[in-house]
Formats: sequence, C-alpha cells, structure tokens
Amino acid sequence: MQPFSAFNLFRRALGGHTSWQAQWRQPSLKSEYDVVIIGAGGHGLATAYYLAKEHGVRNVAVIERGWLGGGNTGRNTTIIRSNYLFDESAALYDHAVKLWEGLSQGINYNVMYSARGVLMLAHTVHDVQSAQRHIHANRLNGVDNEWLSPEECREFCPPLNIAKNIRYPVMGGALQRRGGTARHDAVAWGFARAADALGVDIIQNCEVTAIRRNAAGAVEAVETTKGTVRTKKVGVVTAGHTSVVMGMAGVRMPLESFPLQALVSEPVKPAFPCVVMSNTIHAYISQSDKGEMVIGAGTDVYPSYSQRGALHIAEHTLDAICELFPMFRRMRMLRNWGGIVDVTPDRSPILSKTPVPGLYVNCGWGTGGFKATPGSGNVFAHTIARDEPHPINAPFSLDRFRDGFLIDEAAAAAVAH
Amino acid sequence: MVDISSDRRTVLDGLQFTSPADAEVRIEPVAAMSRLALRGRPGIETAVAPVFGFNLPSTACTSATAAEYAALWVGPDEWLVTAPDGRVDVVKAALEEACAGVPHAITDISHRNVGLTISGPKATWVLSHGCPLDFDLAAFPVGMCTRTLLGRTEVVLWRRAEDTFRIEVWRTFADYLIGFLNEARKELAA
Amino acid sequence: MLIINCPYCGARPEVEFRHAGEAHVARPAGTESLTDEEVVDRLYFRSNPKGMTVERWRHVHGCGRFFNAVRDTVSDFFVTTYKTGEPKPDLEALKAGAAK
Amino acid sequence: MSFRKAAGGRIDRNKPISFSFDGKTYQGYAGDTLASALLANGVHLVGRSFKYHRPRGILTAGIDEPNALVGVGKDDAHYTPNLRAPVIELYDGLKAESQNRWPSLGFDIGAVNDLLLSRFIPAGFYYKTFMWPKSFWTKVYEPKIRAAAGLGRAPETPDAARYTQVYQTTDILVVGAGPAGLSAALSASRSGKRVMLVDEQAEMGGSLLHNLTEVIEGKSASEWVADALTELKANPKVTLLPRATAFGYYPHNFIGINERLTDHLANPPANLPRERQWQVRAGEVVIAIGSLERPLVFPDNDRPGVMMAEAARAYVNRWGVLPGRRAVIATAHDSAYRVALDLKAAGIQIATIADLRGDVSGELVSAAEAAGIRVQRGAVITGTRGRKRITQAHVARIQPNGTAAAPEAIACDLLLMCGGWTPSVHLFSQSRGKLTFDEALQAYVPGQSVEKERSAGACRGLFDLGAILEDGWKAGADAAAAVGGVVAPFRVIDVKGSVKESGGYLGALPHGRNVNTVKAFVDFQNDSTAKDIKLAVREGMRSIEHVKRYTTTGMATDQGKTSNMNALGIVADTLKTPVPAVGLTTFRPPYSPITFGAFAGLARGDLFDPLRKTPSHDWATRAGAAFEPVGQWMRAWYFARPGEDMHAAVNREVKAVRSSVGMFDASTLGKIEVVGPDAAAFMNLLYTNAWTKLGVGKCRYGVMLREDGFVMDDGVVGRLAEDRFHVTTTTGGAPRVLHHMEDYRQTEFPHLDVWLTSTTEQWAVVAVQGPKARDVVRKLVGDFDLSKEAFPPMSVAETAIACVPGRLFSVSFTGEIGYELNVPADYGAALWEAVFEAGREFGITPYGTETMHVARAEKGYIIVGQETDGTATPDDVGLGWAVGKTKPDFVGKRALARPAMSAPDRKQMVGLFTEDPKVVIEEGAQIVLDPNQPVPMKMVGHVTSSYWSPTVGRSIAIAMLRGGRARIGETVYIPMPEGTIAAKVVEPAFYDKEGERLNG
Ligand SMILES: Cc1cc2nc3c(=O)[nH]c(=O)nc-3n(C[C@H](O)[C@H](O)[C@H](O)COP(=O)(O)OP(=O)(O)OC[C@H]3O[C@@H](n4cnc5c(N)ncnc54)[C@H](O)[C@@H]3O)c2cc1C
Ligand SMILES: NC(=O)c1ccc[n+]([C@@H]2O[C@H](COP(=O)([O-])OP(=O)(O)OC[C@H]3O[C@@H](n4cnc5c(N)ncnc54)[C@H](O)[C@@H]3O)[C@@H](O)[C@H]2O)c1
Ligand SMILES: Cc1cc2nc3c(=O)[nH]c(=O)nc-3n(C[C@H](O)[C@H](O)[C@H](O)COP(=O)(O)O)c2cc1C
Ligand SMILES: [Zn+2]
Repeated sequence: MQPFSAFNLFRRALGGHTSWQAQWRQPSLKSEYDVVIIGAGGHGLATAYYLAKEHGVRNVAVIERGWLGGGNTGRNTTIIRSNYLFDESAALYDHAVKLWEGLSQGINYNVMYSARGVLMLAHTVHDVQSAQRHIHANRLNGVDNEWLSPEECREFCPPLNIAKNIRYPVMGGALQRRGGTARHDAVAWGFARAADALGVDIIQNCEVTAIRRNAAGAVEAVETTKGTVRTKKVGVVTAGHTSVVMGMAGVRMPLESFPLQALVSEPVKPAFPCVVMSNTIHAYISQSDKGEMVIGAGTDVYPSYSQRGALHIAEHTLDAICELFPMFRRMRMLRNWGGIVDVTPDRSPILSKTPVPGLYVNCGWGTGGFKATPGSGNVFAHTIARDEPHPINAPFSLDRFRDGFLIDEAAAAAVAH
Repeated sequence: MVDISSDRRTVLDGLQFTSPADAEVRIEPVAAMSRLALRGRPGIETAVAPVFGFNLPSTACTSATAAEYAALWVGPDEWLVTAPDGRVDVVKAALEEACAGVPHAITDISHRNVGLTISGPKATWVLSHGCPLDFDLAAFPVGMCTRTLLGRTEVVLWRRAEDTFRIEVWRTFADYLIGFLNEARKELAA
Repeated sequence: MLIINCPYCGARPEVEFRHAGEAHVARPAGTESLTDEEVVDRLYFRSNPKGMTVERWRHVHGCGRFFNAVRDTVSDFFVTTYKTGEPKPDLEALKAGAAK
Repeated sequence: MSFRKAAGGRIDRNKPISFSFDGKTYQGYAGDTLASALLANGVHLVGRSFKYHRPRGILTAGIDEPNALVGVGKDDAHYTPNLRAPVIELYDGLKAESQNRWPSLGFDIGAVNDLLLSRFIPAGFYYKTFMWPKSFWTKVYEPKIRAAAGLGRAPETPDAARYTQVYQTTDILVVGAGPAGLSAALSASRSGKRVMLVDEQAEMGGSLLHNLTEVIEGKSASEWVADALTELKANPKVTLLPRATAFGYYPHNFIGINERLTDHLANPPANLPRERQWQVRAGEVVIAIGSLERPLVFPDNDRPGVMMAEAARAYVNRWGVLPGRRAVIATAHDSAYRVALDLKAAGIQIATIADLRGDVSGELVSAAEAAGIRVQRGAVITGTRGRKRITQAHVARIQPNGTAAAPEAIACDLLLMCGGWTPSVHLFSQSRGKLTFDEALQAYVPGQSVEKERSAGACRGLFDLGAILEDGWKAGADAAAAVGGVVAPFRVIDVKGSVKESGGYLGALPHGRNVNTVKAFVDFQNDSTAKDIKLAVREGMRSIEHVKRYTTTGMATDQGKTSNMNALGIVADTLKTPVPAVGLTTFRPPYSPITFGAFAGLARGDLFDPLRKTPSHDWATRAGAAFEPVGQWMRAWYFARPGEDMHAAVNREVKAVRSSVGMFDASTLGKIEVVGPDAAAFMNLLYTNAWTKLGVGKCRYGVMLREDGFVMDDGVVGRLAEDRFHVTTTTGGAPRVLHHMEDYRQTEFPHLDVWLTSTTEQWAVVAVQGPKARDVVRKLVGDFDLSKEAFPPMSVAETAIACVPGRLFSVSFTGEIGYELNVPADYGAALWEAVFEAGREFGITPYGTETMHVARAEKGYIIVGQETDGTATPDDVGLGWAVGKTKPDFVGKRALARPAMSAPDRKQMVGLFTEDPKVVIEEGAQIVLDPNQPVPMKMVGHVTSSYWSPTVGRSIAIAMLRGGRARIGETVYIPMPEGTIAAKVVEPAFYDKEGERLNG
C-alpha cells in the first residue's frame, strides 16, 4: 500500500500524480474463501479489515452488489456519538468512538473525524427528564454528556433560536463534545484500501443470490452473479437488505426496512459549528467540510426498498429546521436522497451468530449505525473469527428477542440517529 | 345550585373571522348545534328513518339532509348527525328507541366539534393550501362529505354549494385552523 | 405522497392513512395455546419482502377503517387493496399479472 | 462602454433600471437578467470558483449556470447566496455581490490555490494528508479547509419572507413551455380537460424566445408563442405558471413545483408570498423540459469570456446584448453555425469556427461559409489566454492519429463552445423511468416509463423544430386521450428554416500539452478537471458513482447539468468501455435548488404545530400560571404568586390540597366512549382488569398493555350503563390508545358489537381534590347525594353539574377525597370559575401539573411515561393486582407469561429516602450498589420521580430498581458529580399508605 502523507502527496505531485496506484485491486472472485462478507458498506469493510488485521484471517472476500460504500454508508448524515442510555449500547458505541479517534492514522486515510460536538435539544419537560437520565447513565459509564441551558446551547450553536415564544422552545440540550461527524465516503474507502492491502478481495458489482447449506445445515457456499464461492463462514452485513439475504439461508429476521431521507443545502461559508439534533421535532443538522448543511429527516412511515422518500417527510424536517434556525429559511435545497434502513423492534442492532452454523449477521442499525462503523466491524470480526461474540456485542444477539432481554433504546425515548 | 347553563363560551369567540380577503373567501362560525356520533350494524340505515325522515346515506362520502337533521357518512358504519342546538337528549332518546333492534352506539359529541363555513370564489383555493383532495366538482360534488386533513388538523369537510363548505373540527384545533386559513388567504387581500 | 385506494372511500392521498404493519399475522382465539416461540415470532419477526408485500393500512383521517393492501416495496406501487377479513390474494397470480 | 445592440431583443428600452454589483451601479432594462445586464455593461468577471478561486464569467443563459453565482438582497433579512446571474430578473435597486473571494473579486488571495498550490491539491487530496499531528485536524486543518470551501455566505438574520403551499389536481400537467410544451398544452387543452403548463423562466417560449430564423405556420417564433399563449390564457381550464420550477417527480404522478412570486419585483406587495410551492397530482404528465448544451473540455476552458454558443445567441437575440466583439467558436455540433450566423448578423466578428469534426457539411455550414465565416474542420482548442477575460484562443488541427498539431493563436474576446446537446432527462429519471443510451445521439433518452408520463421535444432527443412541435402536439393529445379527453386531431406544423442538426462530443479533447499541468475543466464550479477524473480512475474509482464522489464532479449547485456527460465520456475513454457500460449517476430532486422556506410553507410560528388549550387557559394566564407543553396541549404547570418560585408555589399548592382543597384542569385527559352490547367483553380484552362485574355507576383503574406485555396506558374507567363505558387515558396517549383499540376492534374482534368514539374534547374536566372537596362540590350538584355511602370513592354518575348535564366522578389522584366534574366543553370555562367561587370560602387553590405529580408521587401512583418507559410490566410498577389472572385472554396476556417477564432481577418500582432528607435527587439519576467501584459502574436502576414532599416534610423519590422489592430496607447509592447520595429503599408510598384519607 502506498502510504498517504503530506510528503507523498508532495512527491507524487511533482510527477503529476501519475504514480498513484489503485486504492484497492479489482480482483476476480476466487472459488473459495475462509470468510465471505456480504455487503461492502462501512461495517462489512471494517469487519474484513479487522478480520485480517487482528485475527489473521486474510483469505476473505467482501462481495458487493453495487459499488463499495454505495449503501447507507454513502448516504447518511454522518452523526457520531455514543451517549446512549443502556450500558450495553453505551459500551458498543463508545468502543466505536474510541476507534474513530485514531482511525485516520490507524488505516492511513483521513476520514475527517471531526469532534464538533453533538447537541441534542430538549423541547418539553419530558425531553428534559429523558436527557437527564441519559446524562447520568453516561457519566457512570464514563461517556461524556453534559446538560446545557438554553443560553449555553445558543453559545455553543449561535444560529440556534432559543426564543421562549416559539412553538417548541428549546429547554436545554445534552451535549456530547466527543461526538461529531466524519466523511462518509472516506470511511468506506479507507477501510476498503486498508483491507485490500491486507489481502482481502473486494468484489464489486457482484450480487449474492443464494446461500447454500450442507446436510448438517451449516453454510457451505454462496452463489453470486459472478459464480459460486465455497466458504464455511459468511457474515451478512447488508443493512436494508438483511431480510432478503438472510432469507436466502432460510432465516427470518426481526427487521423491517424503511426509507430514510437526507438532504443538503447549497454550500456556504462556515455558519454552523456543531451537530444539532432534535428528536421531538425531527431534525438533524450539521455543516460539512464542503459547506453544505447536511440535514436528516425521520424515516418514512411504511416499509420500502425504493431508496427514496416522500416529499411531505422531507418537508416536515425543513419545517423544524426553519423554526430552529430562521436565518436558514432562505438557504436552498440542493439534493434530497434516501437510503433503506433496517429497523429492529427495540431499535438496537443485531451482531450475532445465527441458528445456522457458519452464518453471522450484523444488522439492525436502523437510522444510526454509521457512528458504530469501526466498533461494529471490530467486534463482529471477533465474533466470526472465534465463533463467539466479543463481550461488547454479546448482548446484541439475535436470541435476545426469544429470551426477552431487549435493549430498548426506542422505548426508553432514545433518539434515532 | 350554581347555574352556569347560560354561560356558554365557544372557542370561536374572539377568533379573527373577518379579513381583507372576504370578497374572495369568507370564513364564518357556525352556531352551536347538537351532534351525535351514530354507529351501528347494517340495518341501522333504515331503522333511523322514522326519526330523521330519511335513511342514512350508505354510499361513501355522501350526506342526507332534511329540515332539522343532517347525516353525514364518515365511515361504513359511522355517521355524523347534526340537529338543532339543545335537542341532543331528545334525538338520542328517539334514536335509541328506533334502533333498538339493531346493535348500535350513539354518543353525544355536540361540544367536541365546532363548525365553520368557508365560502366564496376562492374557497377551494384556500382549502387547497392544507387539503390534498381534488375539489373539482366532478371529484367533490355538492353534498359530498368526508373526514380529511386540513393543515395539521383532522376535519370533516362537507360541500354545501359549489363554493361553500362546512368544516367540522375538534374544538381545540379551531384556533390553529382559523390561523391557517387566514394565513392562506392573506394573498387574496383586496 | 402515494395515492391509496381505500376499499371504502376510493383513491385518497397517503397523508390520510397510517401504515399498520404486516397483514395476516392473525391473533389466534386462544393466545394461551401459543408456544413461546410463536409468541416471539408474532411479536417481532417479519417477512419484510423486497417485492410484493401484504400489509395493513388504516384510513385514519378518512373513514377510519383498517384494510389490507398488496404493494410492491420496490416501486411502492399498490397492486390491490381489500377489506379486512377478506382472504389473502394469490401473490403469484398477482405477480404474473403485474409482469404483463 | 455599452455592449447593447441599438435595437432588438425582448427587453423594454423604455424602462431603464439601475442596479449594483459589488457596490458599483450599472444600468439595465426591464426584461434583463443580471447576466444580460452585466454583459451589456461589459462585465464578464462575475465570480470565483470553489477550490482554485479562478476568475469566472458567465457561461450560460439559464439555470445550468455553474460560474456566475452571486448573493442578492437589499439587506440580510432578504439576502440569498448562490443565485445564478442568468436567471436573476433585474429590478430597480437590485443589489448583488460576488462570492468566494477575498479581499475582492478582482484580487482574490484564494487564487494561490490555483497559481501555486493546485498541483498539490488534486481530487481527494484531503484524504491523503492532514493526519499528523493528530490534534491538528480539528484545530487547524479542518477550519482552514472549511473557510476556503463553501461559496456564498449564509444569511444571519431571520428571513423576512412568507411562503405558502398549495395542493392541486390536474388532468394534464405540461412541464416546460418551449415549442414542445406549448404545442402539447395546445392540443391537451383542446380536449376539455384541466391543463397546467409550468415553466421555470419568467417568460414562456423556451428556446423560441431567441429564435429569429425559423418561421412557424407563417409566423415568427415569437408571434407563434404569443398566439399560443393567448389561446391558452383564454381557456378557463388552463393554468399557466411562469417562474415555476418542477423540482421533483414523486411517486404516483405527484410533482413538486416551486413558483417564485416576488423576487423579480422591486417593491413586492406585502400580501404576496415570496414563493409558492405547488404539489400537483396529475392524471398525465408531459415532460417538455428541453435539452442543455454541453461545454467542450479543453485546457483553460473556464476563463471569463468563454461561453456556451447557444447562450451567446440568446444574449444577442433575446436581450440585445453583445457578449463580445470578436468570437471564436469551437463546436462539435451543427447548432453552433446558427449561432455564428446570428452573431455575425448582430455585428460580432466571427474569427473562426473550429469544428472538431473532420468532414462536416450541410446547409448551415454552407450558409456560414457563404457568409464569409472561416470554418476549420477537424480543429480543436488547445488553450486560451487572458486571466480576467479571454484574449486568445489556440486552435489546432487534429492529426490523423488523433493528437493535436501545433496551435495557432487567434485573438478574441469571446470563445463560444458547443459540445452538443444533452436531453434533460432529470424529471423522467426521477419518475423512475428507465433511460436508454441512444448511440446515434450519444445521449441518454427516456426509455420505459413507470409513471403516467411522456416526454416530448428536445428532452427526448428531438432537435428539429418541426418535429418537436409535432411531437409536443401528439404528446398533449395522447395525454388527453389517456385521461379520457376529446382528442385533438393530429396537426402537421409547418416550419420554414428548420434544419436537422446533428453532432456532439463526450469527454476531453486532445490538446498535445502536458496533461499534468493543464486544467481542462469538467465541473466548472467544483473545479474538477479532466485530469482529476483520470486520477480517480487510476486510483480505482471505476464506478461513475465513485468518480463523482472522489472528484465531486456533478455535486455542485448545478448538479452536473453541464458536467456529467463529459465526465462520463472521460471515464469511458479511460476505461476503454462504452459509455452505457459506465452508467450514470442518479437524478435526485430538486431539479434546481429550492428555498427551504418554500418547503416549510405556512408551518411556522404558531402554525408550526397546533397548540391545544384547555378551558381554563385564559383564566390561568390571568392568574399568572406557568405552562408546560404536553404533546400538543399547553397545560398549567404551577400558579406562582408574586414573589414565589416554582418550588414555593408547588409547596403551597400541595399543602392546600392536603389541608383544604385544590382544583385542577384535567380536561386534557383522553376520553373514549366505549359503547355497544359487547362493550364489557371488549374492555375485558383490551385492559388487564376484569370488567364484567363492574357495576353501573362504578369506576375502576384500568391498565392497558401492548401485545408484547408492556404497559401502554392507564386510566380510570367509569361504567355509565351496561353497554357504555367512559374510558380515560393519559393526555399524550389518547390518539395512540384509540388507534390501538380500533385496531383490535376492527381486525381481531370484529364480531363484537361495540363502537368507540373519542370524547376528549366533548368534556371539560375540573378535578376538585382535598378534605374540603365534598363541601365545594356539594354547592355545584344540587340535591345529588355526595355522601360517602351514596357516592363512595370510584363512583360515577350522570347528573347536573352547575345546572348543565354532566358526569360526576369520585376519583382521587392525590389520595385525598376527590371529584372530577365533567361538563360539555362550552361550559368548561364557566365551570372553572364556578368551582373557584364555590371554593373561595375554603381557600380553594388552583394547582398545575407539577403539584399533581408531587401529590400522586406522595401516594406512590405511577405516571405512564415517567415510571414506565415501554419496558415495564404491570408487576414491575406494582400493578400486578390489576391483572385479571383468571381472565381467559387480554391483549398482552400471553407475552406476559414468558419467563423473562417475571425474572426476579427485573427493574421494579420502589421508593427511595435519601439519607439526608433535604437532598432531592435529580430525576434520571442512576443507582448503584457499590459507590466505590470504578467507571464504568454497574448500574442497577434509575430514579423516575423525585420531589420535595411538603406533606412528608422531606424528599421522596420513586425508582426503578433491579430486584427492587427484595431490596426494601437496603441502602443504595446515587453517585452524582457533587458527591454520592445514599438512600434507603422503601415502599413506593410515602403518605397515608392505608388510604384513610379517602374515608373522611
Ligand atoms: C439518510 C440516512 C441518514 C443516516 N444518518 C445517520 C447518522 O447521522 N449517524 C449514524 O450513525 N447513522 C446514520 N444512518 C445509518 C447508517 O447510515 C447505517 O446504519 C450504516 O451506514 C450501515 O452501514 P452498513 O455497512 O451496515 O450498511 P451499507 O452501507 O448499507 O452496506 C450494505 C451493503 O450491502 C450491499 N448488499 C445488499 N444486498 C446484497 C447482496 N445480495 N449481495 C451483495 N451485496 C449486497 C449493499 O449494496 C450495500 O452496499 C443514516 C442512514 C440514512 C439512510
Ligand atoms: N439545434 C439543435 O440541434 C438544437 C438542440 C437543442 C435544442 N434545440 C431547439 O430547442 C428547442 C427545443 O424545444 P423544447 O420545447 O424541447 O425545449 P426548450 O428548451 O425550448 O424549452 C424547455 C423549457 O422548459 C423549461 N424547463 C426546463 N426544466 C424545467 C423544470 N424543471 N421546470 C419548469 N420548467 C422547466 C425551460 O425553462 C424551457 O423554457 C427547439 O426549438 C429546438 O430547435 C435545437
Ligand atoms: C454527508 C453528505 C454530504 C453530501 N454532499 C453533497 C453535495 O455537496 N452535493 C451533492 O450533489 N450531493 C451531496 N451528497 C449526496 C450524494 O450526491 C448522493 O445523493 C448520496 O450519496 C446518495 O446517493 P444517490 O443520490 O446517488 O442515490 C452528500 C451526501 C452525504 C451523505
Ligand atoms: Zn376510507
């Protein structure tokens, strides 16, 4: 792998940048791998990277239907935080945040992790109570999260409208300073390049069409549009398409797939210093390095694989943005797109072994899995390599629905992203 | 006993009904009236006839009226019945008797709703600011009634004439709704 | 905003409706008889198909009725809607019809 | 020096207009755009590019403009950044400023990026660097990158404008009012159906507005347009919307259209919205949005003075402006010859036409040559000169091996380019129709449709006017037929002077220069060049989607209108694959950028969300109450007297309830009337409790579960008759509960004869609570016997209250004697006042939700949503007693029987007494058993409710604690930032555990 550095950039610039190699190879599909990862999103690529890096499993293929990073990883609002309520969730997401903090250096790719602070607004007494509960739980879990008064919120985010007479006045907010954003594409590309360098084959434009099981019920091969691959271990990391892919192995999932929309404004000079989220009125906003306001909506309200959402959902989000930031009303929407998110009944992910030997699944991140990308890949690689969960993901088993030990971030009034 | 029976205050008091846009669209409050939610198994449509003088409309989104009464189809086993103010107990009793043979339910909702009339050449234009239905006469003929959305409130909309609609709305949403309609017709100000 | 054909009121805009989950996940008369496994399955596991799905909607801001629909989750286009209690349509036949 | 023609064009020379750009005042005319007026004043340098801060001029005459972006607005409350000069209509006093430059447009420090740094900052450079030292990213590098990026500045003052939205249904929607769209609208409108015709521009006519050559049915193009519009305007079933962009094509023929009403006016009428967003449901759609001219990709193709050929023709013909005096025209398409002829006729010298094609001929070429214009066949531009305005174009012959020979420098102040025409398939593609690649055209055109739409004219690859007019006519007629209209007969539209034109090129041109140093721009605004795209491909970005994201080509504010096809050509060429094999990026809404405010529409301020007020709202406001929003409701929180804070007010209110009497507006509680012969059977299934035996006139506290066994809602239910229950729900839960009940009623238990009606708003409710409650209520109910024997706690009666027909409940949520007085809502305000009067002699005290919470917590009553969070079973919160164990079935029963639902270490509701009675724990605080353990600590529960209890005279708290009931008597710890609080686990009832007070 050609190292990325200012020096190398300078050196190769002198040669007109003609000597840069491909960031990943275009390998052809081999007939057998130790592990096949289905889905080259951030989670799948990170899984492959950590399999190779930490577990010495290098004969790995990541098989991707389209282009790597083209799923939700490439279409999300990139909010990163770990101030989740339950111990299990806080541990999982904070594991990720710790990895984010050194990720650019670790994979030698600037993923632009920007700890700009994530401010979650409270608009009702109930919101305040819920935020306080999170803050206290986070503190005892060693996760930073602090309460800001409306005035402090405004100081942290000057465009914020804290007028008392608006329909949903800001009653304060919970701020996680270590939270922030990262460049979505860079995350996928950085992991792809680093995994490729360790020998992982990333096969794009190759759709998995079947998962074959042997007489004992265990995984023996996957069939793809580029041929059949023998393997004893398959990790399914296909986000919105998990029900479809798991169905190929005959496993029903506790999932529904919903469209989730995001949009960007035209780019402007720096005008928004942090990330602001309001779950009560459904709005999420930050400004990207390029200058667009990146805005997220709530999910559309019926399951769909159409990868676009309805106009009225996006509108509802912009209503809220315009109330909270009335100076942005004159800004203009540049592009509005959708992704397909897979949602579990308790809004917590599944990182788990399955009833099928050799089949592992990483899914259910819903509207909020980008933030977990490195942590998820890290513990999922452990699960696949050792055939047993890492302590951090043990609670996130598929069995929890049968056993009744849900990790109900939704019911506990946690927020979506 | 303390007597408040003459101290009736509607939520429409004090709301802004007049507007410089009145020539194009008028919005007016409807006086108090009796309202009943009438539900029942098939057979109820005809069972009520002795009370109302008509059968309940059984075609979706249609209404039937006679001198004192109106019955609006709002669901396959649900009608919104209106009668003059102060008659709710009498009407209810009469209906209970007439419907005795058919399983049914009658609930007084006289105060739950308030009524508005919106009329004028631009009435459908203003309604279209909050309601996605097609107001072309072919699609929404005179006499048609339906529950729907208007802005962020649920309403029952009933076309009384080509350019006149009755709006029934839950009382606490009236304030918002008038504000919404006023804002929508602002541009029509003469 | 989709147009949804309410079996009672006809074609109406999506905002009048509320999606109400997978259809034909019947609740047995005696829930006692369900095994734990079946309980969990009914509660949490969904077929979530890519393609034709059979689902429930309620015309909540209209006639108030729940009803069933067959919809293609890729295009979001409705294939048919029908009243609650009516049998589940033959999806294979509908697919064949849609393909034409 | 004026570059305005003496005559001609569609501007009104009788209406001069003055405007300013970067502080300098200029003159233009009514009908001008900012771009045409600037050009008329000889101003070509208008903006700076995104990354390299290169000087940029006006490239186009339309919405596809990537360079000439400016900020406009008389003050900050009216300021809009990033507007495109060619589509800004001029009005008197318009103030525009250039962007992305410092200190000035003419001298921009940021240009070092171009002059010195550009070789070090190729596509994606930031991914490769800025990683060390680690802390520098957020502190140093990122702020610098951000400051350099962005374009205009965001407004800082709240927007002064209003916006509205309107839904509309039409039979036929025609998008685009060029020849195709006008013709479609004509035939469609003759069918008797409702037709809407929308166009993004101020004037309808599209390309016909600058077409002076062709003669349509014996009329000039502009006469033909005027006649068509006259006919359409006269038809009452036709709606014409100029200045209206169809920005999004949503499922089921739902089209978002943004109409701009005031931006072109110097003094807009106050009652007009700035923009109106139309959401149109169309039976059939005709897409007639034309095509976009493609730039040519050659070195330094971005200088001010480089312009699209057809744009120059539009400036000359439509606005009477000469964009230069001496032009070089570079083309790969016949249409540039028409441009050359028109420009020459206007007095612009045509230095040469450099045509890429070696063997070009035809009517137009002959005409050009006949007019004395030099035509160089097989020629290419290899470079240009002139930093702030082009001075030279370098024209070279393409050699047989495809490379460029040594160039000839040709002086010019205008360089026009035409790489061919790209059909605008944006809306078709958004509708999810399938595109096909037309090899002959080298363009994507609409293929298989999904929605009920059809494309007509240039947007489907037709480029000859006669054919376009006929195509439009047919599309309109077909659409009319599809919606059942009368079909207009086919019409042959005679066009004179129309020539079938062809040509086109995709990708970068040969230039024979050092590929590593020249910049041949593909995406002008985002400064992505041919070599950036090649670098991306070299680095493994082989999917066009990767190329887009790595180089940001097509991601600028024009969304690739000028760049996408050339990028595709370069990728295809680099990969040696055919264009269609590379694919195409996804077209997404909006077609062109749309104001946020227009999406928000009326939903702002008070109209953002309905606010529901209780009957006592005005009274409470006058009494100085503080309010809290609960769902859409606004409820009185506490009634502070002068000098009191919340704490003091609540203490006083609680004491009054305990010692005398208090009153509370409980109207917000959800109410559902459950009626029918099977009402009790239905209640048995929906609530955990047993209802069959509840006597008429009696009440019971009911608990509702979800099917998964967790507590969903609770409330008091009164039985009014055998077949009639008055059910109450939590304030926030009312709609959810009704929906849940309807769901079971209709789908699972349709055999039951029972119906549900929301009566929340029918009844106003005043709760009167306290030892003197009976004395107060007695004054309001006449002869009604309120004695404990006749009307014990948990009774209900339909009786007159203050002489109006009411429903009287004896229920207590405070532990004191209590009544809830329900009257028809119109009487609510009067009742509130009457109760206050009746209670005056007892010092009756109005109280708010906070006191209600404290009083119920003193009794250990739960609040759903506070003690429960969707993971609590009835037993967890001490409501096991309410679960009818012997009932055969109820919703949630089976799920409740799962082993995990009764595990001993579930969180259970307990009370907490802090060791220091003065300490009130914060709600939400977490509980541990060992306060000295390291972080992360093992948490065993959390505090759900916590108050100072004026009654008990100490702090009280309710908590959900793992295995809590078994821990009663133990000490637990609440580690807080200020120190650890120790608390004893107690029963969750702090006052009058035996309920003696109700017997008073
Ligand atoms: C609009 C939006 C906003 C969001 N905002 C946030 C946010 O702010 N913060 C946050 O933390 N999260 C956010 N999320 C969620 C986040 O994007 C996802 O949870 C996360 O990116 C999932 O990553 P992944 O790698 O699991 O899935 P993906 O990136 O979706 O990768 C799955 C891959 O599997 C491939 N695949 C599917 N089927 C097959 C098959 N049969 N064969 C081969 N390959 C297949 C897909 O093509 C895809 O590339 C958002 C999501 C969306 C849509
Ligand atoms: N010489 C050539 O080869 C060549 C090439 C291209 C076009 N043309 C000429 O251009 C014309 C093409 O006619 P046409 O009618 O197809 O196109 P047109 O360009 O004349 O008209 C399209 C109209 O659609 C409007 N529009 C575009 N997108 C819109 C949107 N999203 N919402 C609302 N309005 C939108 C534009 O403002 C424009 O007025 C013909 O006159 C043809 O001769 C010629
Ligand atoms: C954080 C973020 C920022 C984006 N910024 C831009 C942008 O500046 N310009 C743009 O055209 N698209 C932008 N996009 C959107 C992408 O162009 C694209 O719509 C998205 O990745 C989904 O892909 P699709 O639209 O091709 O399906 C951005 C996307 C994300 C996730
Ligand atoms: Zn209906």
